[in-house]
Amino acid sequence: MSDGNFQDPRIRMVARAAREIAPGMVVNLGIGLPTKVIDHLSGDFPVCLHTENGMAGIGPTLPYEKADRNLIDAGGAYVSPIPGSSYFDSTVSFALVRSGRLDLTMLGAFEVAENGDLANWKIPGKFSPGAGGAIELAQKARRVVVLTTHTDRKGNPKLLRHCTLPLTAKGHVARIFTDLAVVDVTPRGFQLVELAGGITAREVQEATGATLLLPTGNIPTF
Amino acid sequence: MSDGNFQDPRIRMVARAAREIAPGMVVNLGIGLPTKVIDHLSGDFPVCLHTENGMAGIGPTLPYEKADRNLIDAGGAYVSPIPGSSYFDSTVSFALVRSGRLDLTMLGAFEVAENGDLANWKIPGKFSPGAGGAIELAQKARRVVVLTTHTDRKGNPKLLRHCTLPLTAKGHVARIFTDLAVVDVTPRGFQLVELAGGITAREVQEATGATLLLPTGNIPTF
Amino acid sequence: MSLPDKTIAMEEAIAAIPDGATVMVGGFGVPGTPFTLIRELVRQGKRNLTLIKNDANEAGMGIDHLIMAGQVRKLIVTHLGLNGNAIAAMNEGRIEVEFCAQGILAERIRAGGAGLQAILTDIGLDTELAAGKQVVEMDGKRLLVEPAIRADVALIHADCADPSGNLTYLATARNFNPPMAMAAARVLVEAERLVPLGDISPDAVETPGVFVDHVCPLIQISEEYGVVRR
Amino acid sequence: MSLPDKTIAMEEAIAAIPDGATVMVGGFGVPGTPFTLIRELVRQGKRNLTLIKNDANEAGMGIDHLIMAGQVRKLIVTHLGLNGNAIAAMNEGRIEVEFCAQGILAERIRAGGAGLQAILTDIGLDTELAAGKQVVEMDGKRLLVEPAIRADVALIHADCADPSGNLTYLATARNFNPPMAMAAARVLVEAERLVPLGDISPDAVETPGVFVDHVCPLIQISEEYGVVRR
Repeated sequence: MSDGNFQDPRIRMVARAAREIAPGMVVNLGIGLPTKVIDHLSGDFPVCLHTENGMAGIGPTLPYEKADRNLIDAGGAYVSPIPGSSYFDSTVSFALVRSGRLDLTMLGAFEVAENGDLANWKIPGKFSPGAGGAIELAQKARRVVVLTTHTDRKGNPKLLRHCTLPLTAKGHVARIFTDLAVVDVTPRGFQLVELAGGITAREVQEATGATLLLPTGNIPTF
Repeated sequence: MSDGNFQDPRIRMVARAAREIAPGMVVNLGIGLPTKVIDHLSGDFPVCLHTENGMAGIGPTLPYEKADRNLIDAGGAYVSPIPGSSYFDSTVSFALVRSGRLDLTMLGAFEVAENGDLANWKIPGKFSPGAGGAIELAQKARRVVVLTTHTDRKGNPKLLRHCTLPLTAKGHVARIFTDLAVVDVTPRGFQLVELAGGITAREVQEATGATLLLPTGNIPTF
Repeated sequence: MSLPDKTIAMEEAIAAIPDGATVMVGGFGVPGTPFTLIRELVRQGKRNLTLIKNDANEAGMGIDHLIMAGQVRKLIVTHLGLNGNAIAAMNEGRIEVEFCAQGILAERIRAGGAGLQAILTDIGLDTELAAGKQVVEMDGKRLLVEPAIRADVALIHADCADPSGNLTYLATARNFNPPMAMAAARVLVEAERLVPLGDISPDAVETPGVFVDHVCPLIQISEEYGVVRR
Repeated sequence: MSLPDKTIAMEEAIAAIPDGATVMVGGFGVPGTPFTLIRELVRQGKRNLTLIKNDANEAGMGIDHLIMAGQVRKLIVTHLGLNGNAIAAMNEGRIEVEFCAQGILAERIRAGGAGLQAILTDIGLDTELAAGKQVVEMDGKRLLVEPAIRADVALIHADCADPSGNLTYLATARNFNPPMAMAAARVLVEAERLVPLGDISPDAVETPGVFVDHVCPLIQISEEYGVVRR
């Protein structure tokens, strides 16, 4: 994206994450930032969006005036059906997740470790509302990617050598999209894959709590 | 039944078994003799008949000319729906059985023991077609009754001290309807409850492979 | 062969629930929550309840009324992040909370309804949700034993019911209702519409009436069922 | 957001099944049996198959063709009493047969489709069906471990399909089809009717298309699907 440098960094990272969705995939977008990925998919993009409260084939989000009181996604947004949508109960919804029919899930994170561990549901003593469906999504989607700011509000890194918070799932994160970079989890640790426009590899390393492996040659930007 | 003595003994026992069904019950009638119980229920009798291939609320059996090719009972008879019938898959059908929603099942038997053991699915070396749904019906219906001739074709007793054939379920039979008698399974063994018209307690005892407890006073006939 | 009429007045249906009962409550967010049955449970002041539900609704809605009235001893849920009252009640020790992974809660309830004793799963291994749970080895793999759950009562919201208890649901209001409608000793349904026996096609039935004990037709749909403007 | 077209020629769908595959086959008696998919499997001569099915159909029908053609190595069924050919093949050691209680076979398949590893049940305890099975103690009770089953392929018969694989079934033709349609690496559906995307209401879908890989519309309904006059 040539004008990437001039966009809001968060919008840019969400737009980049949207390009991770290949045609024909079945995808679950986690509550929060990942849900915004939907705004970057064209109306006829061939994707089956799943929401764990019981729907496959999510269509556009609706304003309150047009909302169907019985039709929400797991985050509470009012959504719409598309031709071929189906509704099902919670057992079927997670059967789909656990049995490997979910090609991709995008989740938020408090912490991601260089071995793919994810913590995104509990901060002991401060925040423990329960994990909802996050544990099954993080453990069983065929591909788990994370969408998060590179550091927390205080500037502390969220990409770490080891997670310090209670885990959501162990070793399943494959890729991380942040406002600074795209980072892969590899057997040797974090691998820098792409840079946000205007950001240097050095800046990403400084904001990361583990060693970043750098690619040989040019680093693509987004 | 005043004219009981003059009826075919098999029809009489089936008619007697039919009176075991109380209004409002959910009932599964096993393949074979038990299925014939349906002929002795009035068209508007309040009962929900279940068949394990996926239906609750069975209506009358249909002749071939009127049959729906997609609607059979577990024995392969073409049946019909009634107002309020429902169809479901095999997991739901046995959920109903195992979770205690089946008030009564009537099953055939090769052997029944005085402790309530039932053998009705396998004669080693001669007949081993698999148990189908019999194990779950015999183990989980709230009340299990057996409908069988008192002796086999060679005149050997089918009501025994111990079963000799592989068990269908252990200790669940509560009552047995035969062409000679109604017999209860009690903690002290077989208890004679009713006699077929024209049959004496002594004749029933002679046809039974275990001691029969006799009631004090008159023995009702059917 | 004919099927029973299970319609009943809501007051009577709820009156049969004893204090201390374990109660499953359908719903995920607003859709599928049996708000009217919950209101009657509040009105009758049943106490010391254990509630099993996906979530704790939001402040001022659904089971929050029961929590705020002090009628709840324990909650078994998957998350309660949208209800600050519930979080406060948990943090202050006024209610006990047990968390369960969402799909595993659904499966444990389904297992209860299906007459199974437990499921074996790898979900939650290596997380603190596995703490204290029985582990079984199968084919060299460690698996968690997740016991079936049954309740004394299930409160179900359906779109449509017939008098024999056959039910249909709408859109994402289905969620936990069908498994819960199989997993309780007494299954109480509030239905937005009651139709004559035979009006629901046997193929269209989502919960067979065999599993249902009581059907309470809703006289009006309160604003709690409406679209939430956040 | 739009959904894929999964329609395919039956010849091509069956051609992808390798010799030695494990194949789930829907149906209970005639209703719900995918006779046409089975016929194509016979025609293509796939060998050494393990079939998972409620029953073995009757002589001259359905999977009996596969058994008689020597294409079946093993059968996992609940009973095969209506097929003398299958009983003879079993007694003569031409096929291996594994029997399972009917509802437990359904649950093991469903567990496979639900991504669970096993169920714990008391069904079959104290019978010879328990022989050789892993036993687990839970709350002082002995329970059998019944492992989940998955297959390489599931052959499904539906009444109606849309191109994305959403399915509906009719009457007792549903039986084992919905759980099997979730439990295989490749799910192949023959459908009596193919309708345009959007023609099946999202509430009426019985098997969501997400679980389905290929849809083969039936060009004709052969006499095998008809009423059997015994």
